Amino acid sequence: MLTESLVLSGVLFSIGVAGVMIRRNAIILFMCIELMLNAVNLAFIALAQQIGIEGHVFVFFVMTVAAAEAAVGLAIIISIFRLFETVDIRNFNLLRW
Amino acid sequence: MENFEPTLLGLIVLLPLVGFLINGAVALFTPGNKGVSTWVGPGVVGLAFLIAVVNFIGMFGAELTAPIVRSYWSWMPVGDLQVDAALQLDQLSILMTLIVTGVGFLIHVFSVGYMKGDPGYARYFAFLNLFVFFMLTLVLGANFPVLFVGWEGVGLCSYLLIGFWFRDREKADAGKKAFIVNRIGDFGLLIAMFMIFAHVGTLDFVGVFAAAPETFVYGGAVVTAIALFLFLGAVGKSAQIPLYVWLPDAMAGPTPVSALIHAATMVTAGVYLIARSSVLFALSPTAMMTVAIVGAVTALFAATIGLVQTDIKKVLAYSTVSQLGFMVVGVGVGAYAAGIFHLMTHAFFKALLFMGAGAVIHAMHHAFHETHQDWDAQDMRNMGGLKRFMPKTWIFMWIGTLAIAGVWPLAGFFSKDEIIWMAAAHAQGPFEVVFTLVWVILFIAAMLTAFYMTRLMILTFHGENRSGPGGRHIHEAPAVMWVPLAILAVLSIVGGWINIPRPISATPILGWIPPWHTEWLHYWLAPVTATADNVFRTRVGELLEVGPFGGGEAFWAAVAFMIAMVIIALTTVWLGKQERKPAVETPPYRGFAKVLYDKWYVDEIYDAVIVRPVVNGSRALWRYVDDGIVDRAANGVGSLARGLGWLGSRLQTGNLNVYALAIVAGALLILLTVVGL
Amino acid sequence: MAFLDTIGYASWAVHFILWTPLVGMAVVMFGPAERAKELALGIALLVFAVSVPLWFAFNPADGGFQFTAAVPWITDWGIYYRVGIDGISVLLILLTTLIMPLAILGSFRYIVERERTFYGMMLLLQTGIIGAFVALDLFLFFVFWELMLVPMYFIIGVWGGERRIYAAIKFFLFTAVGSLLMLVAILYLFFKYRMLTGDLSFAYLDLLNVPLTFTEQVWLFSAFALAFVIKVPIFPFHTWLPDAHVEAPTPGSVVLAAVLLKLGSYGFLRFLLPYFPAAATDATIVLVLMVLGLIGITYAAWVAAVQPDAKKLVAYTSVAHMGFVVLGVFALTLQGVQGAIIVMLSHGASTGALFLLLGMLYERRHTRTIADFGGLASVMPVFATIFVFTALASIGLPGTSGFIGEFLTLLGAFQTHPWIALIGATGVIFAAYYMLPMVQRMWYNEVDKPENRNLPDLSRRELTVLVPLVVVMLWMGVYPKPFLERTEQTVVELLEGVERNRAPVRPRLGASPPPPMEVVTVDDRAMPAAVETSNTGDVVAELTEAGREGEARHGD
Amino acid sequence: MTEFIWWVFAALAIGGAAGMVGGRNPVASLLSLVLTLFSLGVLFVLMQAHFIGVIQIIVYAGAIMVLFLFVIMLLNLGHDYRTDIRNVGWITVGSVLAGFMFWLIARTFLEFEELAVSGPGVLPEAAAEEHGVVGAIAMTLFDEYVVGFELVALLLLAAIIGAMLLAKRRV
Repeated sequence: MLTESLVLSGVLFSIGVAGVMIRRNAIILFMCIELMLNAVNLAFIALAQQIGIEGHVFVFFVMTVAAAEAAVGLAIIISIFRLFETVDIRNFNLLRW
Repeated sequence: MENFEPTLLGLIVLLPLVGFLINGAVALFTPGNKGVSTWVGPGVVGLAFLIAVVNFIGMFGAELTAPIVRSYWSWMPVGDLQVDAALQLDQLSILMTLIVTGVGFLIHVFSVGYMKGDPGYARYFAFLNLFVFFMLTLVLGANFPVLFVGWEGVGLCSYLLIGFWFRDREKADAGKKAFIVNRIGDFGLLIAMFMIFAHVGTLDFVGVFAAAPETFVYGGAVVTAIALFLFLGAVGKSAQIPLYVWLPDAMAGPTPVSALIHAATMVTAGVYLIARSSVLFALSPTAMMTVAIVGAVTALFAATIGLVQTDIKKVLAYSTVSQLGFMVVGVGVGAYAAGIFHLMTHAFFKALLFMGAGAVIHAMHHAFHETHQDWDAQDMRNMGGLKRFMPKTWIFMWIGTLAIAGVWPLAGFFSKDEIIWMAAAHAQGPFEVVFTLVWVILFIAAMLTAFYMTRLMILTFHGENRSGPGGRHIHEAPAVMWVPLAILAVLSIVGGWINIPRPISATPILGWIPPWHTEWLHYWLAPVTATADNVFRTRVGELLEVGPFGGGEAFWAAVAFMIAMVIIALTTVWLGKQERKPAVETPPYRGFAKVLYDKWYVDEIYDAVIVRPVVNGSRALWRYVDDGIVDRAANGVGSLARGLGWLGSRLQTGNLNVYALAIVAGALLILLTVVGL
Repeated sequence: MAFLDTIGYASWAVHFILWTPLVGMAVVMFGPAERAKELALGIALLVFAVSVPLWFAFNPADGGFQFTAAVPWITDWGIYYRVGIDGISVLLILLTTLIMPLAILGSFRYIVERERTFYGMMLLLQTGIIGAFVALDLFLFFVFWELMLVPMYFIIGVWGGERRIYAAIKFFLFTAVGSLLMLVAILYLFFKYRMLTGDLSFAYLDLLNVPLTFTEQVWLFSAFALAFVIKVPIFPFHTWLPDAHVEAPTPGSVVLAAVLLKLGSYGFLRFLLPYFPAAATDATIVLVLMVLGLIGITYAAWVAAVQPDAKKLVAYTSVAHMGFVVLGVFALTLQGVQGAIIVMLSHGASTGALFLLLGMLYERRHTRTIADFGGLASVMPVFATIFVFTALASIGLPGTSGFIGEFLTLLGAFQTHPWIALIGATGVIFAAYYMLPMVQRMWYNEVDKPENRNLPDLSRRELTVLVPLVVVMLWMGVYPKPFLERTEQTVVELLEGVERNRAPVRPRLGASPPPPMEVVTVDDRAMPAAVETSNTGDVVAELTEAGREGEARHGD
Repeated sequence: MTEFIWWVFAALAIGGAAGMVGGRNPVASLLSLVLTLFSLGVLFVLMQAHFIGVIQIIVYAGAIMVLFLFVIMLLNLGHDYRTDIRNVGWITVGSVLAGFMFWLIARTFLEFEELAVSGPGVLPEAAAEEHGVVGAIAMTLFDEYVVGFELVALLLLAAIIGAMLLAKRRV
């Protein structure tokens, strides 16, 4: 099932990539990122079968980082929402030129 | 050579420096303390004079054939260049030292009276002492750089003293002008030094002059260039055309300063330089011709301006320029001894005339001050009939006038006529016509001298007094001022007797001068000028005995004397009859006289042709080149970077989707380069 | 001398002089605020006191480096803390240590806010400058070279005038641009050396032996030269200087003019000539540089003459003076180079003093515009005396230091480039043309502004600042032999080296057993340093061994 | 049987992902993502990663997604039905790039599979036999990666504090 798993991981990753590009809702962008992380996790797990248990450890780390990221990211979204009353990314572009 | 040891040679130079330090300290910290300056100022110069006299007497008996060089410390030792702080004692330098310290001492004494009551009394003596120090460095220096120290130093003192009353903008301007114009000459001297070092490998007088005849080709381009650059230095310092313009303005300084610096000593430094470097000039006939022409033209040109000036000091100033022209011709035609001779006599009678004028101005100034008259104390139109109030000054100044006009047996007769004659005697070789012309020009200039000096005397001392109410307050100068005048008057009479030309001493009436050696100065200076004389003799030939239009030296001297007497007499009669009014009531000059009065508009021409273009050019360079191009280019680079940054910043749209797209595209690019299509 | 031996002066002096200001910076920054100036002055004076014996301990007969030391720093890249002093740097170090306390003392009244930081920056600047003068490792040199920018940037940018930010950024960018290219050139030399020998070294004397083709030399020369000509500065890279000077506070201007600019010309002598002799003697390159120097002399003088701001005027005169340095250096004659060094020192003293004087005037009148003054000589005679003297020294009056420098540079230049020296000598005329009108308009004429009527004359503190500089100017003018003596041997060897290596590719490296590349001139007095130096080779070998072993372990 | 289950959940995962990207309502998107994550958890279990699979479901599909849900609810975004999907142009470009990326990834993975690499480490099955399902990871985690583990703990702590600070209403 290795090949299939890897290809599946690629599919999920690409969907995530596409999502980041075509959605404007900050929370959904976030979800797309989570999806990409999971796609990578899948690849780790699949390869771990052949290469070793370290793959699992890495997934563990990825998950923790993802959790931390989600917490901080969502907090940021909340404060942004407080400021702009929306989570549409078109509205917060203070950092442009 | 006898065993002659110079006595306290360094002290001659050092004493005025000490005087400067003491007076300077007084001026800065206790400006009111005049007692110290009164004694220290003239005292140090007097002491230096005494030491110089001792040395002179020693040398007199010793018959030196080579200069005595005393090296004090190694000044600029850099590889081949070994310049010592060294002094050189020889016949020329001791003579100059005597003039500088002797005349200088008298002028210092005179200044005690003249500057009494000036708040800058101590400062004045500090500068004056400093000047003497630098002047002695100039004449005693044993190499070109040490000479240059003195050279620029006297320029500095001249600057400081011309601008002594610096609150007056005109006076400060005059000082500045003197310094800058002098620096043009200094530039020439610098280049000459560089060339000498490049070709001879040393800058010591002894070394250079010994090596010069072998090193340089006679009449070659190199030695001509060196001589001409040296001459540029001399032109600047000795106020020759085209750099004479600073000297008349320099009269803004206190009158004793004019006497000391701008008549007796500093301005003659150029003549000294040429005499000192006689070998180099002798090797280049072209340079000598140039020197002679410039000197002659200056002599005539300045004399014409002197004819109509109304400011007593201006007349004397142009007279000085004219007389300097005579000296320059003297050294230019190869008659070094004659040039130095005239330098010496001129120092006597011009210092006398200036200080006499100073006494007059002093008196006029006080008189006008008493009556609160807002009249020019230096304008001769406001004087007249002063012989009644100032009889001593009147007599002394007449002596000076007769001396400068070349009346036998006064000093000027011998020295000036020797120069005139020498121009004729050198009228041979490749530039015969030129020297003949020079001789004629000098003759005319000498006649003009007799006229304008007589005019000065008539306007100042004779006729009715035109000082208005101030006339009643004019008094004779105090003793401290007239005694130096008296001494100088004696010197102006007998000073010429040391060097009576042989043909004249052989002439019946003119030859009657009791105790003095014939052509003594020639013999005295012979060791210094020997090399140059040799060059001339071998390359061109012996001096002529007969002038271009026939007649020998004695003949032409007699002619000149007659003419001078006639001119003086005629002028006295003619001007004595004229009606005159004070300056305020006199109409301005018209026609050619106005051109002369306005000095041929040379200052205006210089202003338009040189000064203004330089200033405007500077301003344009600053505004348009420095700010406009260079700085704008630098800032333009900055703006360019900013512009590029602006362009790049357009990529920062602030839209996360675009960023995501960019990230993906970038990641794809990297992937592509890693794995390929 | 004996006393200096007893205390082992030679072994620690350089390090002490170099690092004490840095330590002092920490002391000042964290010390009491109200004592900051006294502390800083004390430290600067201490450094000066320690540096003075260098004058005596330095051996003029030795043209090489003295007081050397080498301590490993980043050995993986062959970077050492290598320092040493030769005839070119010894006087400049002394100038720096002399100017610093004076500049600090001169800023007591000028600097009123953030004093601790200011004096800390001044001391940091001192370390940077001295570091650049003593560094014998190109990496170390570069570090110090850049280190100087930081405090200077802040000194101008924080305590400067109205347009201080503009001036500070301009100063920083100009200098940084030049030095970046220099860094590239340094790395090129480094890698070329590694390629040829397999060794890693930034040592000055090692990289000196890198053989270079003519083309390489020209490129590297240009890269180094750009850094130096901007610093010097030479037309047309000079426009940062007037702005920086006008905006900088007095002490900043003083240090900038007196010492910082000298680093450019020091770079000429230290790097351009010995490293790239073929390029440095190439007729075209020399001509271009000399003409630029010439433009600096004449053009800057003209532009200076019409400046309404006295400080800007003096800033432009700096450009003119440094033009003489360029002329002297690239004349490649002993007189020229010696003269250039004297001009550097003289300019340090005279222009430093002028900036101090203008700063003192600014403290009194809060203006620098020449037209705002007038007739001050009658109000402040002592001030006027010193000002006029300094101005005259600056324009090269004989008997002052300026003359010796200008005379020797022009004399030296005349030997090789008579026409250029001829035009350069017109600088003496233009010098009078820019300086005297300023002197006149400020000090002479009538006192026509009521504000100027009651200005106090120099205080005792101000006199203390100025008198040493006046003494130096006079000393160098009247008896410059001790100065010339100390630099002569080094300059002679430098010029001999240039002459010897004019042929583009130097065959020294590889072809024959290399000459002792580590510091050759081990002075007996520099005992501890000497031990270290002589062992440097072994140390390097050991370190490389150790490194390899380490790598091997990693491989397992 | 295992293979069949794998395919079913693989399909569910893709479907969930697509639903998330395409869904208009954030809540619907979120629930689709939960579906994907749950499916992945199952897949993990199928691939001998029992421990990770369980964590995936508990932590990811459970805790993290609930956090997302909370936020969506908190911000009251559920009712906003205006689409936030970009126009056709963006969809085309995005899809093409994503597809291209997929192609590159898949190709790389396929090549990788051909290499049939095997590492030096302990395989999950063997480890699980020796130490049990949890112990297999624990042995590695607390032995070789203990520093990283501790750092991650710190990271989490920092994230918690950071999140609190950020989300806190400014007083």
